[in-house]
Amino acid sequence: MSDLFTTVFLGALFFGAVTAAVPLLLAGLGEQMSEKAGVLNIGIEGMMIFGAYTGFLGAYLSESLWLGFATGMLGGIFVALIMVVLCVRYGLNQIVIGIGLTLGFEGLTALLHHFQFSRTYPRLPAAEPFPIPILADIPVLGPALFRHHLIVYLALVLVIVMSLLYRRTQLGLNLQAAGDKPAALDVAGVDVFRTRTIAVVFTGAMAGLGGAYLANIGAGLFVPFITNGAGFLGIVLAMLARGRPLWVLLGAMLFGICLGLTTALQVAGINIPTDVIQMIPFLAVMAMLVAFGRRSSLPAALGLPYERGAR
Amino acid sequence: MLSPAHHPGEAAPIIELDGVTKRFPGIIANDSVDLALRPGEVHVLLGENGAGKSTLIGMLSGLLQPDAGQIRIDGKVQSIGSPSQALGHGIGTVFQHAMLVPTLTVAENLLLGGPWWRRPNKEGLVEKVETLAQQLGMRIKLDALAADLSLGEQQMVEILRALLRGSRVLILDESTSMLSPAGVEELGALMRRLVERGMALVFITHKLREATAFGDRISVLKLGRKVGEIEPGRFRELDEDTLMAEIVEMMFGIRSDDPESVAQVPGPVDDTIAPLFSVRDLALPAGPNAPGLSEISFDVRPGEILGIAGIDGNGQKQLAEALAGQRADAEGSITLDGAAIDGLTVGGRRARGLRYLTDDRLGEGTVGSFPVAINFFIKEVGAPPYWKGAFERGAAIDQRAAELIKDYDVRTPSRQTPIGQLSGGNVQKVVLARELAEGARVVIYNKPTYGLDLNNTLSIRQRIREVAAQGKAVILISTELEEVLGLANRIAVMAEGRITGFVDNGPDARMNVGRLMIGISQ
Amino acid sequence: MSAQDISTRPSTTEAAPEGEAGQPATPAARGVGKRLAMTVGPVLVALALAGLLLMALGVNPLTYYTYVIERGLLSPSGVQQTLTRMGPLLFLAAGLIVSFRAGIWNLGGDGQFLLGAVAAAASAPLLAMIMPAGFAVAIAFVIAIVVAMLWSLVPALLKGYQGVNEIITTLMMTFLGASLANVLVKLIFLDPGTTVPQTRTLPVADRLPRLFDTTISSGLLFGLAAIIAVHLMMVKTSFGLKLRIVGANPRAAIHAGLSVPKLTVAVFALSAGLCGIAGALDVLGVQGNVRADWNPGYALTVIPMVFLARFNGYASIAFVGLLSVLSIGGESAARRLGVPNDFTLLLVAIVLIVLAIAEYIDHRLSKAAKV
Amino acid sequence: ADVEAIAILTPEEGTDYGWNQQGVDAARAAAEKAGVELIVAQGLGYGDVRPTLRELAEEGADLMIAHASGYNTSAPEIAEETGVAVAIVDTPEALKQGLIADYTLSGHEGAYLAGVLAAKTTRSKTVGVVVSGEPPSWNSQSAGFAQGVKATDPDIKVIYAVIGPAAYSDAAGGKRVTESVIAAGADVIFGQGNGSSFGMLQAVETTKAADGEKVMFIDVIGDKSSIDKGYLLSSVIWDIEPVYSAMIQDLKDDTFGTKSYAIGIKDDSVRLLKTPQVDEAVWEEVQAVREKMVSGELSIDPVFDAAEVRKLMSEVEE
Ligand SMILES: Nc1ncnc2c1ncn2[C@@H]1O[C@H](COP(=O)(O)OP(=O)(O)OP(=O)(O)O)[C@@H](O)[C@H]1O
Ligand SMILES: Nc1ncnc2c1ncn2[C@@H]1O[C@H](COP(=O)(O)OP(=O)(O)OP(=O)(O)O)[C@@H](O)[C@H]1O
Ligand SMILES: [Mg+2]
Ligand SMILES: [Mg+2]
Repeated sequence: MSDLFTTVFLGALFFGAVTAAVPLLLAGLGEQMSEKAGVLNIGIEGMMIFGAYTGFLGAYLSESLWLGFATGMLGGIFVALIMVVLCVRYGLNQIVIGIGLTLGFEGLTALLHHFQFSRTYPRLPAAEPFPIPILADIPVLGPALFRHHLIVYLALVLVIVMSLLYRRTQLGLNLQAAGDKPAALDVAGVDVFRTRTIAVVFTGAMAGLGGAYLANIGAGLFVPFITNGAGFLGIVLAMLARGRPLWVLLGAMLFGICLGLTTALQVAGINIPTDVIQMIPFLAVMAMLVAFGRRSSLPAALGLPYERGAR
Repeated sequence: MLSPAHHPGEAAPIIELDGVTKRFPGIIANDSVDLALRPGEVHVLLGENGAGKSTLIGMLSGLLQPDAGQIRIDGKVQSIGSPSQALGHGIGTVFQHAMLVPTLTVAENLLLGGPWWRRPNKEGLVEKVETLAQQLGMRIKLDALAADLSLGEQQMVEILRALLRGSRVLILDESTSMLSPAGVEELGALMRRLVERGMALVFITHKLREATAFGDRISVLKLGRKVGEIEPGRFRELDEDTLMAEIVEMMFGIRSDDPESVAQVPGPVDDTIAPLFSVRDLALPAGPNAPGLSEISFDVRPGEILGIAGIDGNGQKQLAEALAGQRADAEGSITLDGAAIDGLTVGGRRARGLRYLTDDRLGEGTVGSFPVAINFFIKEVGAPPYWKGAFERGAAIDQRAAELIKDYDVRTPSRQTPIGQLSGGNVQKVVLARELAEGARVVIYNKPTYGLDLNNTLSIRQRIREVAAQGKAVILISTELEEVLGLANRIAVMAEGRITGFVDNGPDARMNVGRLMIGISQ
Repeated sequence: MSAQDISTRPSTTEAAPEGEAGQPATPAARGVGKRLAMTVGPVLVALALAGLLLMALGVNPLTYYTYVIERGLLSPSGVQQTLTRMGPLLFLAAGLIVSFRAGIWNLGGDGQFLLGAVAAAASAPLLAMIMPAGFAVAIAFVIAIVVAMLWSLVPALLKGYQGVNEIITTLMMTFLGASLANVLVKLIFLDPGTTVPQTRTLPVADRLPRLFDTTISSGLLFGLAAIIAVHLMMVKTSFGLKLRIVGANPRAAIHAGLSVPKLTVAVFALSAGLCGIAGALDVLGVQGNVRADWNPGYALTVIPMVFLARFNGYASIAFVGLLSVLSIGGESAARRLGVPNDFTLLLVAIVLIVLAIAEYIDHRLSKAAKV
Repeated sequence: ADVEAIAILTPEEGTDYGWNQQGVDAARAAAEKAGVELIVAQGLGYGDVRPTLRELAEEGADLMIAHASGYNTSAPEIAEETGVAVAIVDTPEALKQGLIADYTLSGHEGAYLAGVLAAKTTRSKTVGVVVSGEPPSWNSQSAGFAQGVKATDPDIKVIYAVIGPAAYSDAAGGKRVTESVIAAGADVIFGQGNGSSFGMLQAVETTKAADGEKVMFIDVIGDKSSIDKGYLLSSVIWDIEPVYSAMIQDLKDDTFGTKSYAIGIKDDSVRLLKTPQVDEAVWEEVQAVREKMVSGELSIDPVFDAAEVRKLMSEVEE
C-alpha cells in the first residue's frame, strides 16, 4: 500500500493540486480587484464558463493554446462588459445581474456545446510543459511545481504584480478609494466609473483566463457546466483574502491540496467514504472563518452603486 | 476678533455665475443666481437650511450640472462637467461632509488623482507639503490614517489638497461647524493668509459672527434665490452689530440685534434640592479611535441644566452613550430618582424616563429610508397604543405623527416622506419630538443645534429651557461655548475622558471654563 | 462593513406603494396596476430577444412560446404542475425576504433547503411506521425546521457576535451542506431496500394531500400562506419593523435599544427555517424521498425573483409564478421542438436581466416625471 | 394491448456516447422495429420529472422508459396515477403487472471480461478504476472489473478513485484524478463518468505510463471509437435495444410488469468492444473466459454497494 507513494505519484498529486488551484487563483485574483473597487461580482461564474467556452473554441480552431487563452480572456471580458454597463454605469443590482449572467452563460454555453461539439467531443493535444531548469529535477517538488505550462508561472507572477499594483501604484490607491469612499475619489478628480470599469473588466479577463485554463489545460476539452462553482469559490477566496493577493494564492492552494488529498487517500485504499473526504476543503475554510473571521473588513462601499451628487 | 487687514479692490472675477438655475424633483434649489468670485476676497454665502448653498457649490465643483444659466471662468463661458474639470479650472472644494478615504493615509489621500499607471510620488509630496504647511502654519501628519484624524484635521488636509492642486478658488462648505472655537479662529486666520495670496474664497457658515469676522463680501440665499449682497465697501463701513442685523433681516425678514446673545445668564439652582440624576465613578475602556472614560461623577437636580463643555473628541459621545445604556462595557453607578439604572438596557432606561438625543441624527438617530411617521416611534416599537399585540396600528401612528409634526413644526411634504430627504433641521425636530414627547425625566442632549440654521437653533434652545423649566434634569453636551453659557446652570468641562472641573454659570464662567479647557485649573 | 451596505435599488426607499401605515387604497391599486405593466412589458421584450436566438437556432419562436404558455399556464395538467412547483419556491422566497429585508444576505438557502429535505426524508417514513401519517409528516416538518435552523447557527453567530460577513459563510455552508446531504443520504439514512443511494420513500398516500381532484400539492397553499404571513409580519408587526430597522440602519437599531446580535440570530433562524420547510415541502409533498447528488438549486434562482419583487411578498408570488411557468413550460417546449433543455436556463436569465433593466428605466422615468 | 407510442426520459442529452445516448438510440431502434412512435425527452436533469411524465402520458405514450435511477420513485407513482406503463431501472422489487417493469442493467459480466483484458494488457501490473460517482450500475462494473483482474492475476494492483463533488460534468477533475492514478503506476484505466469521462480520455491520451509507453482506456456503456485517437482499448458496450423491444412486446402481450429485464453477455447485449488496440491473442483468451460465463461454468454476482466495492479494491490490492 505505502509503496504506492512513490515520488512520481506524489509529484503527480501535487501537480494536480496546482492545476486545480490555478483557475481558483485566477478567479480569486480577479474577484479581488472588483471587490476592492466596490463591486460584488457575483457574475464571475458566468464570466468563467464563457471564458472556458471561448478559450476552448479559440485554442481548438487556432491550434494554439496561447490564442485560446487570449480568446478566453476576451470571452470573460465580454460578460464583464455587460456587468459594467448594467451595474457600474446604471447601478443595477449586482446580485440580480450577477446571478442572471451566471445562469445565462451556463445555458448559452451548454447550448453552443450541443450544436458544435456534442457529436465529436474534440480534445486538445497535451499542453507543452515548461520545465524550469534545475528546479524541475528536484524529487516530488520538481514535477509538482516546476513542470507546468508557462501560464501557471505567469499566474504566480501575477500574484506579485497585483501586490505591487495595490501597494505601489496610483491605480491601487484609486481602486481602494473606489471601494471605500467613491465620492472622495470622485472629488479628487478620478472617474469612479472608469476605475470600477477597469476593475470589473480585469475580473472578466482573469475569470475568462481561469475558465480557459480549466478547459484547455485542466480538462483539455469543453463540456457544459465545466466550471462547477469555481467562480463562487473565487468569491469566497477573495473575501477571505481581504485585499491581499498572496492570501488568494494560499486559499487556492489549500483547495487544490485538499482535492489532491481526496485522491491520495483513495489511492492509498483508506476506506473513508469519498463524500466525507470531499467536505475537507470547505470544513477547512469554515474553520478558518470561525478562528480568524472576526470583523472581516470588506470595503465600505462594496455592492453600492455610485451616483455622483446623490445624497 | 480678526478683521480684514487687507482691502482688495474690485479685481476682475475669476468665476461668474450668471442666472444659474438648478431644479430637483419638486423644488427649484437655485433660481437664477448671479454670483462673482474675485481674487483676494472671502465671499461669505449665507442662508437658511435648504436655501441652496450646497447646491450652488455642487455646480461649481462639477458634482451637479446647472439646468439653465452659464458659468464664466476668466470671462469665458465654460462647463464644469466633472470634479476633475473643476480641479482643472483651479476650483478646489472642501465639502460639508469629509471627503477623505478613511482607509488611506493622509499622504495617499493627497496623492489621489495622479495618472493611474504611475507610482505615487511620495517624496515630491512631502517636499511640497512641507513648504506649503510652513507658509500657512498648518500641521499635517502625512502618515496617519485619515480615519484617525479629528474632523478639524481632516478639514486641514482637504484644504491642503485644494492648495496642492494649485487652486485659485477655494470653497469651504460649513467647515466650521465641527470645529472648536480655537479651531475656528485658526481657520479664519488661514483664510486671511490665503486671500492674501490672491485666492478667491467662498465661505459658507450658519454663524453670523464668523461671517462678519472673516468675510469681505456677503451674499444671502433664500429659497434658492439670491436676496441680497453686501459689497466689501459697505461691509467695511458697517460695525459688526449693524452688519448682523442687516443680514438677519435679509435672511429671515426679522430685525433683531444680536439674535444669539442671551438676555439673562442662568444662575445655579438651589443645591438643597435632592438630585434627580446621579453618576458615580463612571468608567469606560478606551477604544481604537476613542478615548475611554474615568472617574466621572456628577449630579443633576430637577430643573437644572448641566452643561458639558470641552473640545470635540474628549469622550463626550462616549459619556452620552454610557449614560443611555448603549455601552455594555461601562462601569460605575447611575441612579435616577434614587433607583440604580446602570443594570438596565437602553429600553429599560428609556422606560424610566432617560432620554438621549444623539448628535448623529442621520447615522443612528433615524432610519433614513423609513417614513417620517415611523421615525417618531422607532424607540418604542411594539409599545401601546401604536402597537396592539404585535400588530402595528397605522391609524394611531399616523394620528400621533400628525400631531407631533404640527407641535414641533416639522416641515415635511408628508408623513410618509422618507426622513432622509428632509433637511437636517427638520430631521432634528423629529428626533427632538421623539425624545421629549412623553415621559421624559432626564434628557441628554448631544450637540442639539449642530448644523442648524439660526431659526431652528433658537427654537431648539428655547425647547431645552422649557424642558428644564418643567422640572426635568438636563445634560447639555456642546462644543459651542456660547450655547453652554447661554443655557446651562452649571458647567462641567471634559478633557481626555475625565471631568476636569465644574463651573457655576455667571459672569466669570466664560473665563473659568476657558481656563479648564486649555488645562489650567481654577 | 456589513452586508447591510450592499444596497439594492429596490429597497432604498421603504415607502413603497403598498404603504407602511394604512394608505388609501386607490394609489395602492394604481401602483399594483403599474407594477403589473412594468412586469409584463419587459417579459415580452425578453421573450422577443430570446425569440431571436431561437430563430438563429432554426426554431420558430412563436411555436416555442405557444408551447410554453400552453404547457405552463393553459393546459389543465400543465398549470397544476406550475402551481405545485410554486409551493417550495414560495417558502424559499419567504425565507429570503425575511433575511434580505433585515439586511442579511443569506445566500445559503440551497444548503438549508437540502438539509431540511434530508431531515424530512429521513424522519417521515420511519415515523409513519409508528404513528398516523399526518402526525409523522407534521413532526418531520418540525425536524426539518430545527435542522435547517441549526445549520444556519454558525453563520448566524459569526455574523451576530463576530461581525463575519455572512455572504462568505453562507456560500461556504451551501457547498458544505450539499456534501453533508450526500453523506447523510448515502451513509446514514440510506433505504436498505434498494441499491439506489436514496432515503426511504414516504408512500404517496402519506404525503401532503393534493387539492381536490388535481395533482396540485397542498404545499401551494402553505407556500402562499407563508409568504403572505411573512409579508404581513415584516410590514405590520413590531417584530418585522425591528428587523427592518436592523436591516436599514444597524446603528439606529443599537441606538433604539434593539439587540442586534439576537435579532440577527433570529433572522437567520427564521430564514433558514423557512428554507428548510421548502426542502421538507418538496419531499413530503412531491418527491417522497431524497436521492444522493440531488440539488435543484432553487434558492439561487429565487434570489433574483425576490429582488425584482422589491422584497414584497405579493409581488414575489407573481415572480415565483413566472419562474415556474417558464421552467415547466420551457422544459416542455424545448422537448417538443428539439431544442436542448438548457435553453430554458437562458430564457430565465434573459427575463431576469431585462426585468432588472426595466426596473431601472422605470426608476429614471419616475424621477424625471416629478420635476 | 395496442402500443402506439413509447417515450424515453433521460437526465442528459443523448449525445454523451454513454448511458443517455445508449438509452435514446436503443429506444429509437426498438420503436422502429416495433413500428411505434418514439417521444424523446432528454436533458431533464436529476430533479423532479413528474411534470414531464404526466405530460408524456397525456401525449399518448403507452410506455414511458424512465432511464435514470433518479426517476425510479417518481415514475411508478405517475404510472399509478395515469395508468400508463413505465419502465424503471435498478428496482427489481417494484414490478406491477401492466404498469411497472424494471430493467436492472448491470454490465458486471462485461466488466469482468474487461478486467481480464486489462490484466492481460497491463505491463506495470497496476490498473486503475476512475469513476465520477457511485451509482449502483457503476459500482457493479467497478466490482466486476476488479474481480476479473484479480481472477486473472492476483498480484495486479487495482487502484480506485472517485473524482469529487458534483463530478458528473467535472472534466478537469476527471483528467486530474486519472493523471494521479497513472502516476501511481496504472497503465490501463477503467473509466466511468459522463462529461468527466472525456477528461479521463484526455488524460490517457496526454499522459505517458511509467515505462514511457501508452496508457490504455477502457470505457463503459457506449462506443467512443469514432472519437478515439488510438488509446481506446475497449468498452463494455450495453445494447439496451433487446430490453426495450421485449418490453414493447410484453406490453402488447399484456405480460408487461411480470418480469425484470436484464442485459448480459449471453445474448451479446453486454459485450466487449474490440478495437484495433486489442492484441488478437489476448482477445482469444478473453473470449474463452466469456465462453465459460455463457456456459455457466463461471458466474459472477453483481456488487451494487459502494462500500462493498471499495472493500473489494482493498482486498485486491492486498
Ligand atoms: N440631490 C438632491 N436631490 C433632490 N433635491 C435636492 C438634492 N440636493 C439638494 N436638493 C434640494 O435643493 C435644495 C437646496 O439644498 P442645499 O443642500 O443646496 O441647501 P443648503 O443651502 O446647502 O442647506 P444647508 O444650509 O443645510 O447646507 C433643498 O431644499 C433640496 O430640496
Ligand atoms: N436626496 C434628496 N431627495 C430629495 N430631497 C432632498 C434630498 N437631499 C436633500 N433634500 C432636500 O434638501 C433640503 C436641504 O437638504 P440638506 O441636507 O442640504 O439640508 P440642510 O439645508 O443642509 O440642513 P442642515 O443645515 O440642517 O443640515 C431638504 O429640504 C431636503 O428635503
Ligand atoms: Mg448645505
Ligand atoms: Mg446642512
